[in-house]
Amino acid sequence: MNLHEYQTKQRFAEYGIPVPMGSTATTPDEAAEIARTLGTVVVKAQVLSGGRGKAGGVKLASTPEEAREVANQILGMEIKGLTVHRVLVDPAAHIEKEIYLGIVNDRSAAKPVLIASSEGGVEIEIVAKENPKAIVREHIDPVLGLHHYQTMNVASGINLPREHWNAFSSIALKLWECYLDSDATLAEINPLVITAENQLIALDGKMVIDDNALLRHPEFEALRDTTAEPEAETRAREAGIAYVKLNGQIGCMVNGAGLAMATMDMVKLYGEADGIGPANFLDIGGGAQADRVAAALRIILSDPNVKAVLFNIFGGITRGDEVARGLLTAYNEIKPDVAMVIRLVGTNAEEGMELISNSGIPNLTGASTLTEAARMAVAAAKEGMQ
Amino acid sequence: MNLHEYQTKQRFAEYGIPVPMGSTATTPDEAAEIARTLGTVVVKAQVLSGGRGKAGGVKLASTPEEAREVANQILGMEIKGLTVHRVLVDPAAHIEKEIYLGIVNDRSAAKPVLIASSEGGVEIEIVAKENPKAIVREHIDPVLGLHHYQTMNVASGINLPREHWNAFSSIALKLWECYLDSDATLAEINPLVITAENQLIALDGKMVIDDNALLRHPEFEALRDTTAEPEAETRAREAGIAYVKLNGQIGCMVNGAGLAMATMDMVKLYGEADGIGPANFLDIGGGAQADRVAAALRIILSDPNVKAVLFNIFGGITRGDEVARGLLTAYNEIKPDVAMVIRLVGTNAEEGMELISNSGIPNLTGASTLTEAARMAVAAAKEGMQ
Amino acid sequence: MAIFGSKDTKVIVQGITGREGRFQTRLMIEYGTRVVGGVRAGKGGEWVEGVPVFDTVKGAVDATGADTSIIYVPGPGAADAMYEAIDAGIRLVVCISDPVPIMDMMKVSAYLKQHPETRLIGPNCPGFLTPSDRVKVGIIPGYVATPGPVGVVSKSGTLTYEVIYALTQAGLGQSTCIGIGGDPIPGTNFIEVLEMFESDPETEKVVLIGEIGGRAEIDAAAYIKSRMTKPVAAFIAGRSAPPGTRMGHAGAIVEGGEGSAEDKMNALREAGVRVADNPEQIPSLLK
Amino acid sequence: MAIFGSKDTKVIVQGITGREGRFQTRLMIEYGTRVVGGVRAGKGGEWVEGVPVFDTVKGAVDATGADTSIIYVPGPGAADAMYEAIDAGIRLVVCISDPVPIMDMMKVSAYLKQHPETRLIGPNCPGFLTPSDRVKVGIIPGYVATPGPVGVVSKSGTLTYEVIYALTQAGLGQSTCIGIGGDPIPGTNFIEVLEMFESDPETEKVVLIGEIGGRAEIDAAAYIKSRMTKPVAAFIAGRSAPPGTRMGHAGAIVEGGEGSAEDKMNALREAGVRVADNPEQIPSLLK
Repeated sequence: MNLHEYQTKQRFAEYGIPVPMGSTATTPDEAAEIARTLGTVVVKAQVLSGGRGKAGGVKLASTPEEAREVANQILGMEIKGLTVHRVLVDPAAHIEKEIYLGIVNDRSAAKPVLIASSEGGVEIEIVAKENPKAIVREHIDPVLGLHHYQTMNVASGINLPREHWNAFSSIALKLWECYLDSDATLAEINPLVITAENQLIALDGKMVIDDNALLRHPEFEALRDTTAEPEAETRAREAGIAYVKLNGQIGCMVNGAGLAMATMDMVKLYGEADGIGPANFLDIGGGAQADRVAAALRIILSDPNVKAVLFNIFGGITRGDEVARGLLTAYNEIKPDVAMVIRLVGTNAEEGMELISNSGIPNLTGASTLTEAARMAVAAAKEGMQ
Repeated sequence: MNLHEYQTKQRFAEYGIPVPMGSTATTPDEAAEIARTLGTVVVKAQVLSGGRGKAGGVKLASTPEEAREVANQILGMEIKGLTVHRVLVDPAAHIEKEIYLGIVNDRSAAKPVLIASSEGGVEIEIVAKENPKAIVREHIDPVLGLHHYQTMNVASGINLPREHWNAFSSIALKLWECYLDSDATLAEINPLVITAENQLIALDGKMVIDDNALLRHPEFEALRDTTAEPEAETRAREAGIAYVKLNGQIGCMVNGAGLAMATMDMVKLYGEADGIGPANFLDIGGGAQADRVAAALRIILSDPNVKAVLFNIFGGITRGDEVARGLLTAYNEIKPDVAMVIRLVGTNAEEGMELISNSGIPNLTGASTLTEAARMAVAAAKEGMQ
Repeated sequence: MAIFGSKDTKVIVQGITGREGRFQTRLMIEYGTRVVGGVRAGKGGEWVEGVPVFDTVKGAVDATGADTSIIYVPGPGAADAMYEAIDAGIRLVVCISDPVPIMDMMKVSAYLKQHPETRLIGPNCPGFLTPSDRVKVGIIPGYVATPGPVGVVSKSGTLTYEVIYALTQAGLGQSTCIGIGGDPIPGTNFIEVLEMFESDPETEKVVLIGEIGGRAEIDAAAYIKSRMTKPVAAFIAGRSAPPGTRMGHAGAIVEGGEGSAEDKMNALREAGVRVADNPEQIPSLLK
Repeated sequence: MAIFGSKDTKVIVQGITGREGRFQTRLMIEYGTRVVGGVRAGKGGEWVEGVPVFDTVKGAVDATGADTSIIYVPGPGAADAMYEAIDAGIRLVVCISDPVPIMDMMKVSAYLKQHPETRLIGPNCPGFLTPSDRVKVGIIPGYVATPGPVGVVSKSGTLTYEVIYALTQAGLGQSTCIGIGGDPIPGTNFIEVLEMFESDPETEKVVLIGEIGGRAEIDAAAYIKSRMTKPVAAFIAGRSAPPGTRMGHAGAIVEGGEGSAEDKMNALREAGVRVADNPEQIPSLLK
């Protein structure tokens, strides 16, 4: 789960990391009101996407009136398909130098790693490619935590002026605490700036929370911004279904994440030549029952791009007859007119296929292999697009 | 540092371990007042020593008047040389069963170990000798801490009735938290009782805090009961000197703990036949300067049993001339009439011995080896005792 | 013994009293696995699916001599279950549980390094199955597999069944099939399994099924190139997944330009692996 | 190289800018030790006693190739200094600091087990000294020692000097003298040093100086009995100490009937060790 910049910085502030003392607005008037006490401000679009600056989502304003005007431009703007509903109005900083400081999990080492770079304000992946020597890394023992000397290794490694070491170390240690307590998989300050007043301050921040750990962090549910994601994803999550909207025409309903990806891949493999691809990733999970299948179908069909639906169910815990029943329930309710291709294998697959064929639904066809099913779905979508 | 029973149980209560809801009294009237609301009470001497029960320091009282009477008997009592200044008045429990639960550091494993026994109310060392099978141990990973399943291993290991497992586990986990946070080297509940009402309650408790960790636990200084130790030990601690009062006649001033013990051993070795032994353990520490030496001498001489003083200084960081100067300062102030034997070796030892011999103090003699010094001190003490 | 277990492997089920634990216990026993006990604190003395329940893993091991454990306890309690199995001296721990917080897994991983006598498979994995011995510790449906010379290792669950099923349909039986799970910090990784297949006399050919995210497949390619003699075929899921988006599995995300399916497929091809565009092609690549 | 270090041992001093660190650095250099750097975060670039100061151990190791470190930082910061040395790949860490909380040492001890390439001596110890190589890493006064065939291992500080001095006076030089410290959780224990003395060609006879508390001397006796061929003489301090009372050192306490001087002396005698009543007898027991 991604946190917005303003949410991240609020959390940083709770851990004592210095951040600009701004606040958020959802209307131009609110933005002007906030700017009144702050002097020159920077108005920043709050969307869960990079490249906000380039897209015109970050602007300076030297008066409250200007802040209103700029907020008016930014609010409602679309950035990488996401509508801006909220801006952060921060006092503008006098930047002397920008550095990067972040913590991320290193899968290979099975440890978190503290990463710093003398080149802040740029994406760390770009620095990693173009100037890898500017990056310093320190692995963190997951049980013992970050040691003070490690922050010193990093401060000296990025040639930070000595006078800032204590402040830098304190920020790094607090960032680790915040990371650990939040079950984060990423916490970064970019840029961490040295101001003209010789202070270190976290000008921008980003946090990603481990979805696997959300069960023990109910506090993050309240921070979830459902306006920042397609409505269908919100509904899917509430129904316990893993769903990601994509841009293709074939809706996919699959059990298992790996098989769901493979099914998308097949759709692309056989449809790419005709400009046809998967409309979504969808994993109905293990042991999915009729009502969950129906919910999943409704979610898939809520996407107007969908011209055909492909069901690929490999029964194990999931039973074929349950899936078929869910499908029929959903069909009778929605009566979709798109073509549907279904492939059931495994536990109770035969019973399931029998239910389907007995249903007499005209636009529902069976397939016996994934290849066949993908090809049939592509052909059907192609037809539907004409 | 040892905590009193009432201090231990207060700390246990802060961690949510159930303890009797009594409080302490320093006068019989206070004890009666406390007993008024508690029904039958048990009045317990608060001294830092085992065997309080046998010594008559723990008594039942069924009325406030009885409590006053019993407290009157106990307050002022001497138990193993320690005067009782305070009693704990606890409601009496209806005991169905007594068990033992403790945590202690296992040096060999370099880990804390959770210890439980179905035989509570007895010293665990005695159980360990007489019925070792009644004891169950679980080592605790010092970094990961105590796991829930370990408490289950212990609960089943001591054949605790299943209905008490949850309560037992919760108490064990809280005891570990308390142990860890306190930098304890021992935390024990003995007995942990199952009451007639089927509750688990920590009837008696003992904690020892790691002296090496006291620097980061200023909260324990306030709990230190200086009435429970010889006044000289209090003064020594304030002066940064390690001092333990013993029962012999020869005061010892030594630098280094090992050498201090060896010096005591020599005094005993050569004096035992005449009933002569060391009056104290005293380590003046490394690099001891004149004022610390003077303070140490005053502390040694405050013990009326001391008939001779033995100085054994092996110079390294500690300089012989500094020790000699401290000694002369203290001498001139106190003018003690006991015999003093001094042995200085190492850094600036010659200068030190010269200062001593030039001082013309009649009852101060030099020695060149530890053996010689111990023999001379024993002879002097023997003379002083006649 | 096959690479992870045999007819004689004695298995206990941690979390046997839960819905999933109970159901899978039955399926494992039906398949032929020697399930000797279950564990659930506070339920010691009960019986589930004809198997005795113990309060602790230690108690179960003492009573049954079990050397293998399978974990079905819910995600937030899974780490504790793993520590318990390690402490009790279990040789092989298979963790089915999902979701397990990544920080928990990093800590468990550090603990495992201190206890090399225990191997962990998972978490969030389907476990393993060896058809010739009729032993499965996990949730791979028994009917998809049949004895034979192909070793299958995968990050996935149902996609693995799909591939095993395709092999079986094509007359290619399996020596051992194992799912290592799609989480970022797996107990057992591709290379470790490939090493075992390389030295396993029952395995002649190997199938590797990977997916986007991380660099485990790249590392596996390097291992295959330098050390493996047996032929390997592979499929990587997620070519059509957009970067920066997690696809179900906690580990399935292309981040910072790393972990794309293309990179992995290229690395495997360079290592001499036959890489399939379609998982149903796998059997033909092994012939 | 003698058992812990030689003329070529490159030493850095953690906490070199403190009073004690600075003073002992001078004494080590005067004795002949090759001190190549010091460490104090924030003071990198300064010089102390002719030695360059670095901000971190890693920085010092990178610049000087140091393989040995001595720690003088105050007790509460000592654990962090030990982790830093271990992480920087230091081969031998000598920790003089006192007092170091016992819980800290248990955690460091667990970390050392994961990093067997690093040996720790101490904490709360005087370090070691090898007279033939004119190398000392620690605070044992150089003048008490002289080259020769006797290995000395001790829990104590000044009592060790006393015994070394007595040996030197008696014409018995030393191969290596080491104080392992009197704390309950020492980095290096008696047995480890005895093993090294047993296989060290420069050592012919061994002196062991123990004290009350713990069972390290009992374990050492078992080792001596079963494995040592070289003669051992010993002294145990604290025969006159009452049970249950701590004598200065954190470890020096007879607890629960364990750790008494008598028990230790008996165990050593049974192992064939000549046990002295008086530390000044030691030289005569070696003749």
